Amino acid sequence: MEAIIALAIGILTACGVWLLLRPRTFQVVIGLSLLSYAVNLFIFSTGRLRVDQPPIVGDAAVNAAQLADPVPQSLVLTAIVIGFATTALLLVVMIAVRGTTGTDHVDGQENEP
Amino acid sequence: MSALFNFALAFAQLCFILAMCCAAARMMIGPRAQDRVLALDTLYINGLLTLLMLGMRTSTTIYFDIALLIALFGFVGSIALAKFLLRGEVVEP
Amino acid sequence: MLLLPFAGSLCAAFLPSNARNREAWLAGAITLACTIFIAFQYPAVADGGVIRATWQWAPQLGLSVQLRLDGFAWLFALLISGIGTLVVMYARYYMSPADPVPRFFSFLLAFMGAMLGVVLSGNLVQMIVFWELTSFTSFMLIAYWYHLQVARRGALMALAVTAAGGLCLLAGVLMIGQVVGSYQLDDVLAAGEIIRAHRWYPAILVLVLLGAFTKSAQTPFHFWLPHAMSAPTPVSAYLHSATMVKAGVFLLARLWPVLSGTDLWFTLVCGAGLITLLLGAASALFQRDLKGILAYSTISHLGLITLLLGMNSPLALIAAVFHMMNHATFKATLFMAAGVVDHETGTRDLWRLGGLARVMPLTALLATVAAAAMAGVPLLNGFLSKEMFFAESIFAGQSMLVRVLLPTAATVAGMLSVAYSLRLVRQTFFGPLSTDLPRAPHEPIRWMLLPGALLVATCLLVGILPAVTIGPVLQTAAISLLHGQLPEYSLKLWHGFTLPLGMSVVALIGGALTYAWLRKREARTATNATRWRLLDGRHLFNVMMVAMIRSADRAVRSAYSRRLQPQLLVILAGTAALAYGIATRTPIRASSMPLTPPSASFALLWIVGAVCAISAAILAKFQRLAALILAGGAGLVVVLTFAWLSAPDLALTQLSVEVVTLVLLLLALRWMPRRVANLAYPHTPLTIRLRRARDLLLATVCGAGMATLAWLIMLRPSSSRIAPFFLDNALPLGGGHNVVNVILVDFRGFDTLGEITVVGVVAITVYKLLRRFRPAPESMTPKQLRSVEPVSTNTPDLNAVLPSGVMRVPAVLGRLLLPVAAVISVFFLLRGHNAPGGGFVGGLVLATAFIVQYMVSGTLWLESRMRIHPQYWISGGLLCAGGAGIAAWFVKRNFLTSLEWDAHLPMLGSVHLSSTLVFDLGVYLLVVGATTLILVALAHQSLRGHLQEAAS
Amino acid sequence: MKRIAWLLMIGLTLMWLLLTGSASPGNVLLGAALSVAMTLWFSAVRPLHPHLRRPRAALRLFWRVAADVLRSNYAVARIVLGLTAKRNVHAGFVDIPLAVRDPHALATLAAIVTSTPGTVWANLSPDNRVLTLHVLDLRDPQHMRDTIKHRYEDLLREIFE
Amino acid sequence: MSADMLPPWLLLPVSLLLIFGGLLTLLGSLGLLRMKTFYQRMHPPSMGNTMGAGCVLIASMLVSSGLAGRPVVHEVLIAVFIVTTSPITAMLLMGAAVHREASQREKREP
Amino acid sequence: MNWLNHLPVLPIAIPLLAGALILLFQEQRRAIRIGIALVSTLLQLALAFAMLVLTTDAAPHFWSEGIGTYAIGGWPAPFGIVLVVDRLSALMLALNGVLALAVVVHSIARWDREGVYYHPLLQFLLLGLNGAFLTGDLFNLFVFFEILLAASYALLLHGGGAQRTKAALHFVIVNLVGAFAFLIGVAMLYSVLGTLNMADIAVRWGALADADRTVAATGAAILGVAFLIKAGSWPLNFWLPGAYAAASAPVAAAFAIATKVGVYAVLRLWSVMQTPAASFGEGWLFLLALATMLFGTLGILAARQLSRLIAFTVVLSSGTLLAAAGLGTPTMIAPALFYLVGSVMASGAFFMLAGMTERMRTTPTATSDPLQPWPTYNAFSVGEPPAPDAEVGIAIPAAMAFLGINFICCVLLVTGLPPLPGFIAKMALVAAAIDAPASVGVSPWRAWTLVIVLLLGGLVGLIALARAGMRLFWSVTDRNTPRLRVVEAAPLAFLILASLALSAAAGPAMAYFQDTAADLNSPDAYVRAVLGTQTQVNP
Repeated sequence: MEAIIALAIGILTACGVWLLLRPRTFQVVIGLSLLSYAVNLFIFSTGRLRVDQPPIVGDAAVNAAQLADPVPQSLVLTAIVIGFATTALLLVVMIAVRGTTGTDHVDGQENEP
Repeated sequence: MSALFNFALAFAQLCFILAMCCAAARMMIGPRAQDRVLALDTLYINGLLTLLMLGMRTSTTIYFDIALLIALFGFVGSIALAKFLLRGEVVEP
Repeated sequence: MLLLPFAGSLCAAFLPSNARNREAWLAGAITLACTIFIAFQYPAVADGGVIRATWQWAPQLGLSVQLRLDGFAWLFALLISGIGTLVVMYARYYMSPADPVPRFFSFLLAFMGAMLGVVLSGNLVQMIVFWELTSFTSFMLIAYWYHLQVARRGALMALAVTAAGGLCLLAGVLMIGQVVGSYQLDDVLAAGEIIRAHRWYPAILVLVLLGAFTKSAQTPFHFWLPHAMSAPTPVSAYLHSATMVKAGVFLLARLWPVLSGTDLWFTLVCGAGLITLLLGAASALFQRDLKGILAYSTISHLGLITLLLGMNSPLALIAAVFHMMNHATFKATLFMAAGVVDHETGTRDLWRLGGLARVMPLTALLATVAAAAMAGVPLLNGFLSKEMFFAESIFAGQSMLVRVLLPTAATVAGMLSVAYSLRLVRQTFFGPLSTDLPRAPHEPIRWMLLPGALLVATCLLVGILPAVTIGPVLQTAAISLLHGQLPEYSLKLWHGFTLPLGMSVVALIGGALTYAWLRKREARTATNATRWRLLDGRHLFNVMMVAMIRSADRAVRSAYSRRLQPQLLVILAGTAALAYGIATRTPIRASSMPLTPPSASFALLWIVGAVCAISAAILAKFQRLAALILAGGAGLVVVLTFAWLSAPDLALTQLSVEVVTLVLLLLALRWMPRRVANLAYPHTPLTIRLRRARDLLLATVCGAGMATLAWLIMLRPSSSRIAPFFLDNALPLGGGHNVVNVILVDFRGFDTLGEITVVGVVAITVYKLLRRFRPAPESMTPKQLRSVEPVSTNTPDLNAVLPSGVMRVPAVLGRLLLPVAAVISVFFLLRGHNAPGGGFVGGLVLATAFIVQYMVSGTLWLESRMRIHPQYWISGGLLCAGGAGIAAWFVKRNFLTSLEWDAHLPMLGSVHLSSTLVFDLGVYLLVVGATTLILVALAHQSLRGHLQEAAS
Repeated sequence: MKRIAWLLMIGLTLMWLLLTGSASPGNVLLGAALSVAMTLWFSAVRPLHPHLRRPRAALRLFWRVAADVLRSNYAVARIVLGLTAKRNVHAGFVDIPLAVRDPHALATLAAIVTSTPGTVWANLSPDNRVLTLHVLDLRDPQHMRDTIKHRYEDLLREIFE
Repeated sequence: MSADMLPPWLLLPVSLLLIFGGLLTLLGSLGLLRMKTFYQRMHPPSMGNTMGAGCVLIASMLVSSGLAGRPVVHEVLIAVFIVTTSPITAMLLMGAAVHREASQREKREP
Repeated sequence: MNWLNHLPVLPIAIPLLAGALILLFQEQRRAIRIGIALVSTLLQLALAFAMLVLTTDAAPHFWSEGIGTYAIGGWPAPFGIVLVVDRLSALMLALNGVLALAVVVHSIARWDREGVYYHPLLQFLLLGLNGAFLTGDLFNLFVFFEILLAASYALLLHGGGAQRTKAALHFVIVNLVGAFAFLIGVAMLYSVLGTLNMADIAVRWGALADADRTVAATGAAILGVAFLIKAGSWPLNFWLPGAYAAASAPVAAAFAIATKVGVYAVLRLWSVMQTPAASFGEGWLFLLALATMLFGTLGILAARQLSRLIAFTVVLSSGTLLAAAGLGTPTMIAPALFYLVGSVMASGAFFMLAGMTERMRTTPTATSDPLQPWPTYNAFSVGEPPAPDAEVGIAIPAAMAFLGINFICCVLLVTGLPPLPGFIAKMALVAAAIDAPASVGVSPWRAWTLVIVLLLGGLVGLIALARAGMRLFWSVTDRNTPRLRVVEAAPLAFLILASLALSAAAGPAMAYFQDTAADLNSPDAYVRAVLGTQTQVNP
């Protein structure tokens, strides 16, 4: 499991970074969302992996050591929400730039070779 | 008997995941946008079923809610895409 | 007393600009007051006494404001304020009514105040404060006529040079402070040996000298002074006779006991002084401009003073001080006279002037006398100091070379000064009366001459009876400088036939001859002048300026890019490199920890994920929609992963976010330009391929790095310290089974509060931005709408119960969804505390239902029947959540403490209410509002497009 | 004066009970209150309500559809597995004239058609008279028309109109 | 308690349902992958949507009822939702497909 | 109830509620909106100064050792989120308050009518800043960073126009990447330290095994990158000049402190990690800082447009602060703080001034054209803000003189010439740097380079600004004296006077800063105050 998750994080990061370095705004947006997946998984992974032990305590006292670490989960939740918000903002700025400058290049003008 | 049950769980899960693989493949090769949309829809349904598998394995009902949400909103993305293909914009005046 | 001028300058600044008299009276009164005040301090300082007044400023930094008035300072203060008074009086008549006088007088006063501050400050740092102030105010004064480009240039030059010097001085002084341990002048003066012995001494000396030389225009920093001549004449008269340029030599004299007495000092100071002396004198000889001559003569005289200071002998010091005063008096007079000439004739060109003595005899008289003093004619003060100078130059040097060099140089300088004084007077006032003058010259009104007259009177007095007039004063100054041990010296007109006398005689005659010889080749002086001009640094300075700016520009352009990609590249690469560098410093041993058994299905799942991600990355350029769909697939895989690894809340949230984001991206995609496969480059050029390779490399590196980090982290046992607390106390203390949710709304509810604030802010930002959005024309109506199928580009009728066309049947089902989704969202909201869910998910569910309505039945139709006021939802949500936090105050609990009420209702059993529920309700409301606001604001854009089309 | 959508309210309350999985009076009350509130709130955007004439007919329809779903699943599975290699499968569109008008009836029909593999709702003419289906394995169009008309449409009209 | 200690008479049908549903769904997606034209591809996934999902839901219902000791039928909701929402997707997709085929055709021979 | 107990949370609660309240009112009801904004800002200022007093051991029985803590939700320190007010926080809060008041008042003149939702967004910006300064929890710091970022995106876009939009795009993207770096760093720290509370981090940092320490150090370094991006350190600051130059005057003024949040975070982290070598000190921070200073200096020299020039001065000041921190000597911190206060007020005032001088051009800068109202107004019932009218309000006399004098003051402040605090700060910095090799044993060449760059920066800045000033005021080309209203002129004067007061009160101020530096240098008191407080866990 750990290896799979690590690989997954790696792949997502790589794709995200690659897209982040592209010149088109839309590519950058997609890249950022991929990157945010990667980062969320990364944070999540710092709580170590647990299968089938969601941090939901029953009325009976549970052995806390068995349940998954809830802290990274709450952090990831916040991160997801904030990521969502900023992605929305970025999108809108993107189309605003596109509207005002007429191009979808990240610099607002085509400065390709 | 429980062995059979566990096998059935694992088997079904594998099936669903394989189905997801097919859908993903279709999604990748296309060739046209509507194929991809259809594949995404299928992917969602298969994901739903996978979740139900998880739920049965852990015999908790918490995954039910996620499945419910997929059932309720998995299609929203699809229809948004479809409408985009159809009309060129998602929300018309 | 020090504050007086500043206060004056302030109130002068705000007087109306036409009130010349009031200004003048104000300024005159202030300066006069200062003069008299200072004058009356004399008894206190007469015999080496020192007046001190200290206020603590920042003792930790060794900063304290101390006014320290000893003899030398007194002398200078008197000079400054006295000549200040005269200059003010003079300026009153010099300035033309057109000029905005307030600025002039206010800065003049400010400058005077700063100057006084310099001479009076008993703390070196404080002295620097005033020092820089003089630079700044003089800048404003020189650039007074800022419409002249010359004035601006000169001012900037002066400012640059002197400020640079000031900074050097600052560094030097701070070093002194480090060495001595205090900035107090007294302590520093006491610590001369320490400093001279310290290994920093050369550095200190050089820095201080740089400061002084720049200020008092020593070669090679002299070039700013002549260009400062574009200032109004009173300013030049003030700055270049008594004050500004004297500040440097004042400093040298001040620190003379501390720094002098070494060979280094001798070489540097004497060298600079000597060169300046000769150079200034020589180039003064070839000036055409009246003020030019004066400027260069000032330079040369300053060089003379510096030279005197450089000879490590007390007598020289005294001579220097003496000459400072003399120079001040006669140079001020000369400037004023020049000003008068300029004022009356309208030109300062020596070749056009001439014979003015007939029309303005008084001016001529004054100027002549002053010039004579400058030339060192007997019976005038210049003579005395020059005699002393000659005498010193003989006795100063140790080495043979110096013994010969100095006197000859002195004599030559004397000759030259005589020559240019002659030239000045002769060509201005005598000879045939020039005819082609811009204005008909005539004697100015008396008041304009009075200051000059007074000064000339002083010259004569001092020159004739030095012992009675200047003697005691000089003595006081010398005492305060030398701490009592006074070398015997005599101020007498006649010392008998001594070598100095001979030298002066030689100088006088030689000077006359030089001038006569020069007259013959007057014609060719122009060429000579050009030769001299090479030494004038203005050209140099400008070149330097331009070069500096150019290079800065180039450097910035190379070290900086306005484009985004390089920035991101730098950031990512830098981060990666940094992490690598630190992570590999000590090898991280993989600790053995029982790993979770891998599962085939999970691996397959992530194969799906990888496929989606990679193909999204590939397709994102030309097939946006495909990339979008694939990213959605990857998102779904992430959702499943969360669910699989027992994080149901994450799965829920990620899922709902997925859906909303997808719709968002689609809404935005409609405004992006269509991209077709790149036509510009049939085959991608090498540069681009290289860039792609580079990016690919970086991407791989980052991915590998992240993977390794995650792997390493997951290999070591969890060391969480706070997790057990949460797991144990969620139910007993937090009152919820779902630990994550309890953390979110209770343990770390503050994070959630902030997070929803972010969402709200973003939402109103989106709205704010889209209000001003203007879409690109070609994407106004998508091509599908222009194509075959008849669709409602015109506004649909709002009374139809169902939309027509394709959306007819979907509308039926879609609308059924809204109430259902609403109930479900409330369900998620309410049960969140005990099972996955919560306000955020609930809110997203409702918002999604709303957007579905927009999709199936169109904007206008929907909004004609139902109004959502998202910004009220947002604000209400914030207030609700914040209120839930504040409510705790009223029961004396901390912010966001959760409160519970158990109410027993008849036949309903107990109802459990908690403030965390209210908090979550706030989250819910805000999320609904924010998401709807974002989506709908985007959706409205197309509506806007239609409206604009309809308008056009 | 628009009628109150009792059906919807009841349905929502039922859903609530299913979700929460408890039938305590408080819960029932809460669910009912929610359903009423939501129904009223959104009544403006749902101008028309279905009204079931014959619930029993609906039940009959349900069983019928279930059976068809089973059958068509089997058929499609064969096709996918290529067991029908001997006979070449040709998919195609088929137009079906419709008599039913009620939108909800149409919606139900759409659900039925979609949920039976092998037939997809392709298009409905603007005047809802002609329904176009896409059929995976189109042996004879007429048979398909009859199926739709007699197996479903009659029942639907019975139920909704 | 966990699911595999339910009585065998419950586990057997559950297992069978699971296997059957899994196979059906897989078939459906395979069909999605193998079919030639888009219109043909539209059909197979609905197998997963209907029978596959149905079987799994019934199974899950049985299991959770067995666990709870009383009939738990909330999985019905999922079924209802699927049935309600899938037509919308299908219709719009078909519409889009038809429309785009048409536009592409007219682009090909104007 | 005893409001004093809740003192630390008020600077966060007040702007939150104020912002939310303002949202409730229509755009047309400016009076109420402005009123709420002003009241909230004044309250924040007052609170900040109250804390400033309290942190000087004024009430030891109340805040022991002058450090106040506040457990949010009543959860004890390592578990819940704790707000901590120590000297540094209080100082930053007060600075923020002063600047904020000036900005709010200044923008009443015209800027708040350039677009909707100006005041609430400003309040949210303040919320983010205050929170970032107050919180004692690493992840909570991230949240507040995001708040202030989100608000600053909005404010940067305020006024519209292609320039701003383009700048905003870069701003957003770069800061998103920064946010990711932040998250990764926090996660790594948590993975080995198992805690998020800064004091707890300080405690557990020492007790780390080597391998864990390496992971943590890496995390800290990545975190540092995030902070440096915010602080505008070269080469991570390409976005900064564009964004700051494009922003409207009051917004840019408000941004003047936003970069210092990064510096604050660096200082805080450096303090709690307590092993500079592990996280920051190992040279690269100092070198980066030097590079930043040089970059800023060159930029000042090369800039052609005043606002851009000022943006580069912001870069310069950030570089100076980082260099002071990066030299790794406690003696540099106090002067650095002094410099921070001075430079923030200076650049704030300067941006406002630039905004006002913009209007001296005969062709005023095109802000934004009114659009025809479109349905979203009535759909969301958001009123169209009244068009900005340039001529209302009382104009101040002698506008040019006023502008000129203030320009001079700003120049003196920025370039560190006497008598304004810039000089004192610079002098103190240079003195400390000269002293450093002897006393703390920093390698001399570092200290001396710092000295040289410091002085050079001042000189170059002076020359460049003098040229700019000439071009601005003395170019006799067509130029119309702008009508300045009191509301927009007063804040400028207020800031200038405040800085004058600072330099007049250099003694006590410096004493306070030295205490602050001492606190930072030994976080024991901090840790004790945070982890020692056993606030009752509510049953």
